[in-house]
Amino acid sequence: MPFLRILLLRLLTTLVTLAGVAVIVFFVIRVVPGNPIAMMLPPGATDEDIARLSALYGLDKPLITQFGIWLSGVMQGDFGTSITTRQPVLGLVLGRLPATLELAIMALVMAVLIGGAAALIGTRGRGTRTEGAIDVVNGMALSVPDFLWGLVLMLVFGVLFPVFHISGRVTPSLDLPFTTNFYLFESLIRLRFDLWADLVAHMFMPALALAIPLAAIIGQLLKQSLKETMNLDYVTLARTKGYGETHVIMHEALRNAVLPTLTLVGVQFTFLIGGTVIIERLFSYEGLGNMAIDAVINRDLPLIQGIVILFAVIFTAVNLIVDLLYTVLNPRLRHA
Amino acid sequence: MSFLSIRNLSVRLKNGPPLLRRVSLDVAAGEVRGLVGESGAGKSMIGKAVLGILPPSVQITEGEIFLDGTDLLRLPPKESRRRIGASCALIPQDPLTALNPSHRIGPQITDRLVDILGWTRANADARARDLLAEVQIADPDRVLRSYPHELSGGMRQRILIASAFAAEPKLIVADEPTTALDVTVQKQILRLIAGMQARHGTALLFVTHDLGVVSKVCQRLSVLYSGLVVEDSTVPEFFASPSHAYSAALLAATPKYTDPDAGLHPVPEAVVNAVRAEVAAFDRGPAHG
Amino acid sequence: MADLYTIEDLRLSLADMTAKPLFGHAPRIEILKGLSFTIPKGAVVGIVGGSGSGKSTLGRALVRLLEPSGGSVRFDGHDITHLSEPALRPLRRRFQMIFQDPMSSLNPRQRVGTIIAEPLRLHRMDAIPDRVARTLGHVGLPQAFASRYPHELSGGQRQRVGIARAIALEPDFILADEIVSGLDVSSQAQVLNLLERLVADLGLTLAFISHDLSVIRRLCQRTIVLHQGQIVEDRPTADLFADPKAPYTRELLEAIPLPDPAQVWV
Amino acid sequence: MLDARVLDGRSMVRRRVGVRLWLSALWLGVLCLGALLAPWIAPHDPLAQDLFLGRMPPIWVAGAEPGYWLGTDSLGRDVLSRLLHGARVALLVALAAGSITCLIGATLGLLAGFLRGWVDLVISRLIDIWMAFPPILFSILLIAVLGPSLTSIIIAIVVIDWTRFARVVRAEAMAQGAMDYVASARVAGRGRVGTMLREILPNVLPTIVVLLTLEMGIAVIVEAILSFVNLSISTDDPTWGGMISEGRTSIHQAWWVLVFPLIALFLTVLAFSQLGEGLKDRFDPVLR
Amino acid sequence: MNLNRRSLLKLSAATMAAGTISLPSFAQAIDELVIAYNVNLPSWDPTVGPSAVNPTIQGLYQSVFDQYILQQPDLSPAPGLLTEWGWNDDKTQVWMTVREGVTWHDGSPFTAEDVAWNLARVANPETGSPIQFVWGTLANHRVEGNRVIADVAQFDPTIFKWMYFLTGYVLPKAYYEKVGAEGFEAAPVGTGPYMVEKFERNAFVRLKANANYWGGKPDFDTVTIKFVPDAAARVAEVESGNSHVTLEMPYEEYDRLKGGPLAGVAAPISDIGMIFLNDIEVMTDPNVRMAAAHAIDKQAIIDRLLSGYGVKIDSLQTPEYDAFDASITVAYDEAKAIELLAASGYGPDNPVKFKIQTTRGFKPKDYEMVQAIVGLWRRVGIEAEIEVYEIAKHYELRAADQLAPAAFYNWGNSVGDPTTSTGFAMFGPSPHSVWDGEDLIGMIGPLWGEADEAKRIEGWKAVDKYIADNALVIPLLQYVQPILHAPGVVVTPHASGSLLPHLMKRA
Repeated sequence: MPFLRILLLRLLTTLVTLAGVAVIVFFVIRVVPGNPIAMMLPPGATDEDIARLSALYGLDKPLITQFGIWLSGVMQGDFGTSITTRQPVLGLVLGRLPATLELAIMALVMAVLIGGAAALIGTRGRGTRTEGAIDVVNGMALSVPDFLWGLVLMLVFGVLFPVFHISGRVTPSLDLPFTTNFYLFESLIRLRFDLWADLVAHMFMPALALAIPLAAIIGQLLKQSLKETMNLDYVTLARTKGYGETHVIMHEALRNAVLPTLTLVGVQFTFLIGGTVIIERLFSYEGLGNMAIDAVINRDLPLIQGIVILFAVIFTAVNLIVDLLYTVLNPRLRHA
Repeated sequence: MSFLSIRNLSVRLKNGPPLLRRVSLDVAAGEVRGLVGESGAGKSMIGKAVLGILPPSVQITEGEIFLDGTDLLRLPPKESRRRIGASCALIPQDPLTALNPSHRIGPQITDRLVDILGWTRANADARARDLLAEVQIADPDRVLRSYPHELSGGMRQRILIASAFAAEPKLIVADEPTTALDVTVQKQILRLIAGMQARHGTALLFVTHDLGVVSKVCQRLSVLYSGLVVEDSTVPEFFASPSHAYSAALLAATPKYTDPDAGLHPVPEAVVNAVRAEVAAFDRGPAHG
Repeated sequence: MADLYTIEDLRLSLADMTAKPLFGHAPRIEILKGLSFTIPKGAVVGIVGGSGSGKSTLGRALVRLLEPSGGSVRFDGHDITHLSEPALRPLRRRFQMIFQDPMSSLNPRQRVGTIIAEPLRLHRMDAIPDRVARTLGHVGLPQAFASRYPHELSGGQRQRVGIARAIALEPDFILADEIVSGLDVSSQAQVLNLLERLVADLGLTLAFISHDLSVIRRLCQRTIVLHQGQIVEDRPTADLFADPKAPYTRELLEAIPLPDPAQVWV
Repeated sequence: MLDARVLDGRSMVRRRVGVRLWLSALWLGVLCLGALLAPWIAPHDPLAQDLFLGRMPPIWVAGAEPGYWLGTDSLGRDVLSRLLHGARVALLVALAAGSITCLIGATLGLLAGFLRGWVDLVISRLIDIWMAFPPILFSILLIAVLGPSLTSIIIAIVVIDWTRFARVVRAEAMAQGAMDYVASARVAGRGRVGTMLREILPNVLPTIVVLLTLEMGIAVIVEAILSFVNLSISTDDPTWGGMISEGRTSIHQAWWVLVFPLIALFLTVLAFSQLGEGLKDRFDPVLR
Repeated sequence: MNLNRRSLLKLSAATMAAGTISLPSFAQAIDELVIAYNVNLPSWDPTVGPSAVNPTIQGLYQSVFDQYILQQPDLSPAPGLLTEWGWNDDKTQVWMTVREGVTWHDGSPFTAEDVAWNLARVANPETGSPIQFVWGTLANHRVEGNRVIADVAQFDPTIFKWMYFLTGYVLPKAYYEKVGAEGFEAAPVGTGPYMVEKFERNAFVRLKANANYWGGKPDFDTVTIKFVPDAAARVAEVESGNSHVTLEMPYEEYDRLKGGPLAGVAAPISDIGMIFLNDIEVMTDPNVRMAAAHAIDKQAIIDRLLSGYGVKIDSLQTPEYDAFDASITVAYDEAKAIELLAASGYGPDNPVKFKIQTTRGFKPKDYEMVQAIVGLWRRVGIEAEIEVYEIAKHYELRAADQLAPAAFYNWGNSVGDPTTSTGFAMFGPSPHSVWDGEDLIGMIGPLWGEADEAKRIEGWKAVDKYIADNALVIPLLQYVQPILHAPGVVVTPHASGSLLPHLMKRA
């Protein structure tokens, strides 16, 4: 029963991890200078006003008491109320989550397609100029941070050749028949390809900016791992059977070479999700990252806590999924 | 003409030293030829060159490889690959790494039949079952559905043998097929290979460093030193009286449990020096042209 | 002759992590199932068996790279079965080991000279450069090799370095674990000859693990045959080869391919 | 005796000393030199502004002002001088953040990978917790806590990125720990700490070096990202990230303010990663 | 080398035609006005929480809600939901007449009851109203017909100005009590020119014209306001034709685009840039303060750095404000600055040193401006070290009176009253002031409750004069707000800085 065992074990450690994150986040952001009350004081407010508002938001209690209150709330699924938006934090962050997830998944798909293609072409032409060229492009893609790619893309595809939308997630004038916030998926399920195209046109640039560095990593790693696999006996054996190079790469090597790449892609994917913070801001995309920056600027403590914890949940979930995927793809673990 | 005929085959590392020095040898249909030598002698290179699976760092500099009368090296790559796939097969050294861990056993035996030779899946499956029975695997159906890691080393080597014989090849290259196995298993596997080879009338190019093994399965053998063929004789001739000093010394160094003193005679330095000189002379002069 | 090693009911089991339940301990797989034997001072004992017989595990238990889970291992009167690593350290000089794979057992980032000298330094021995030079001479390697890295040597040469490292400490006992199985016949013979000479010259006690009965026959006075974690035969080598008692020993003997076409299998 | 060199063909293959290794080392060398000598070789004071010399194009473009090789920014400051002084910050961040991150991460990774047991358990859990933080958001928060400054950037990078080292070094130490040379050190009577430092560490070192060069590149990028959200160093000392972020607003009027630091940043990050790759290539054959 | 957009546009025309994605273009008539706005809207309640006092989003609130009193684009008040208002003669009561015939967006009638309820609500400390200290000066609100009467608990001459300032909005009593705070956030209802049709947090708000608006139906039936916090993205939005109107972009970009395919307006707004001086360290020396003030060439900074978009000011009043006095000037005089410093023993060889704090990117060119000022100071012998802080930290430091000796900040005052500019900024006891000089406290103190309006204004002018003469603060400039828009729209800028869609008309 290794599958179930791994799942349970991972869920258990995940809980420990999240608890650690909760503690650290709570105390780190309490020492952030600039308190939310000072932010909402208009000219003319008095010290009494400060005290009054602090008490109203529960910020006057000792830190440890505040933590206790917050934690017991979290246990009951109540992450507190955002100071700036005056909405329950949980609802707010869950409302933005689908947008960020869709963006991240879109970016991941792009990265896998681009990186995978680069790896395959590079492996096919290993030792030749083709591989060298792919190495150079990979190196360059990795040396530019995603937000600079965002700027470049915005200039090229937003202004010079305005083919994609620069900001937002969907054209506001469209009537959306959706019941969930997963627009991209729901538009596919409802066969509304017009909406899907509009969503993709909005998502394309931020997703690509996020995808380029990851694509380079996937390309690099998968190529390396493919090249190693191509030297293994079972690949050699397949060649003697009369198969061409492409078939050998795709059919024999790829699946086994993907495994080591997978774990790293898992970690990198969490970095990519983390990267949405800046990219969403740049492209005014309505996700968690955009909200996170506002929350930090406004010192909306409960909201920051909620967002960081949600990110942590996503990250650990991604790692969990990667682990399970690894188990599924690796017959050795599946049946042992 | 022999089914496989190698003429003056020279192979070298790119920007490096020669690995094979104008090797010529023949394998007649149904014949078993052993290729013997110490590590680095180039014995595996010959098998790889025949099957067209030389590593990219290695290049063929001269020579011909005739398979059933056609020079493989003159054919377009696709065509030579097709011919090799249709008439040759490989039994690799390490059964643990020679099966693709992510595919089930069944397709790994039948893929060539279906994809290259155009068999129907049903026919190929039936053939796979027969083959597994022939290599003495009980419960072939279960094994066909298994993944490699679920089977023992000996079992996997049997599967590889079955897979090699699947398309009734004319020539099989066995590259140290028992080196990774326990002696008791080795005996069974050697018996199996020899038995099947005899039954199917397949020619066999048997690469090994173990003269004991050669004496069990081969009819002819070539001894290599540093890419040079120093001896080419029939098995009985060789074990009775080796023609080259180096191969004689090699035979003397091979341990023999029946003789308490055997096995501790390293190849004498004089012999090594002589055979080295021979290689050096070969590299220098065009005498062999 | 006094016994250097006394092994009684030696048991060793490892946790099977693949079958570990979520909570609680993993089940244990018993690898050595109660072995008892002695190794007299000055003896050369062969330990033979197929893969999975537990011969390497036994070897590692003898030099306490593994801690036995039952029974006792006494070395020259000291009970070393459960001795802690610091307590073991002074004794370590006296029993050494040569490993199967000379590539992975030599630190790739140390020069040969360092590899041989390090253990000497650890045990605060004097005249280290002299000893290194002498040891290199013992194993028949040129002095210049002291400044080479392992990856610059051939397999046989590496194994000589492994031997040199073991004998440099002037131990009482050496465990040789499959030390020739990766070598060509020619190097094999050289290394075996060397080992035989050293045993005689230095008065070593040697346990020689191998799967190759031909080698055992030449080298060892006594042979222990292991099969599935148990001793199936423990007799003087000559007797064992002349008249194998256990069916497994017989099977093993018959499976060895002799370089002789007269022995027919097929 | 048989010569190893003949038998082992691999050692005969001449390794191509990577062109990219030399190129990247060359660029980094030039950069280090430029950074070190910046106070002497920079043609102008990087802070000196002349509002009447704002947005002068580079020297080869019409309308350029002599003496301002790469033009001036909107405050009339010399782009080249700012680039050189910015290199000091970039390299300082790269070196300091890279080496501290490396030291902390590699030490923890080594301890966890070699000692195993509860040490591994604690460190691994710590890594898990740390990896669960969104890195950019966390660094923004950290800088908000510490206040924007050079030290804060370095601390933020260290706090966030030590896991990168810890994870890889831990895995590598585990792999090396299973090698026989470690067992042979034990047989020779070496203690745990000695084995870790003398046997394992030298063999993990190449991996650490590669990671270190990568980390240095990352550190340069992180400074740029933090500049983008206006959280880089708080003085008016020039940084590449700051120049990029300033230049961005006037891309149509003075592209040179954006483009030159962008190129410098790009080349440096590329050079660091290529240096790592090149070093790995150089180190690899020893391990095989 | 300017990137030539138009030639490239032609090239890409084919790409666009082939593409399935159609983007709006300038040529089309505008059915639906799209505005790229610079900040996100966090909350729909304009009376409580931090959003209520955030000046940058008041324009959004004013589209949906009405204030008690309407403020015209030139900042002057006009009848809004209140048609008349005033004090009784002894100033113990205020009275307000409520406009009749107004309906809420949900169709229910707007009444005096609503006004009374709102005033009472924001005066109640429990609601979390940040302006409670103002609204709390009225008590005992009651309705008499279509008039609302309240008792004056403490006289505040600016109380009616707050009725078109922060939190001076009227919310529907019945609806709010029915749906509660959360329900109101989800579906806000006001009396304003536009109704909220759809709100996507951090993304956009879609507004529909209120056909029954008492001030007349707005020109555009539908207005979409996208939240685009990044300036470059905002520029790209209008440049590519995705949006029709945007604001707050770099002045260079404004200049580049306004003469081309886009039109633009840039008008001064009621927001100033200034340097707070804290009476600590060297700033207690009047010579240092005055030298610092005289050494700044404000006009050069405006011309060179802000492309001329800015109005030089020497007091905390802009020309639109009630207490503006053109006679108060602080000249740029480098020689005088050097002289003043020399009097205190400082000079280029022995510079006076202090720290100046600034935000970076919070206001247009804030950081660059401070860099330029520091550069100018360096010439006279002032060595100022720049420290960048975040706006949140500025508030905290200011409230705790811990700002550096000099701190750059901006100050908005859209009612134009001197209390909300000079008053709160410079009155020692206020948590917003870091200048604690007793003489100034003595001057300002009596003005808070001064009932005679003319006397009150004169009093403030005297305060400004005193401040300028002693350099207690360094006012720099009045900001000019750049707005870019498609030629099909006419945008009327509002001096408060609010971008109001109902003031936009078809061209």
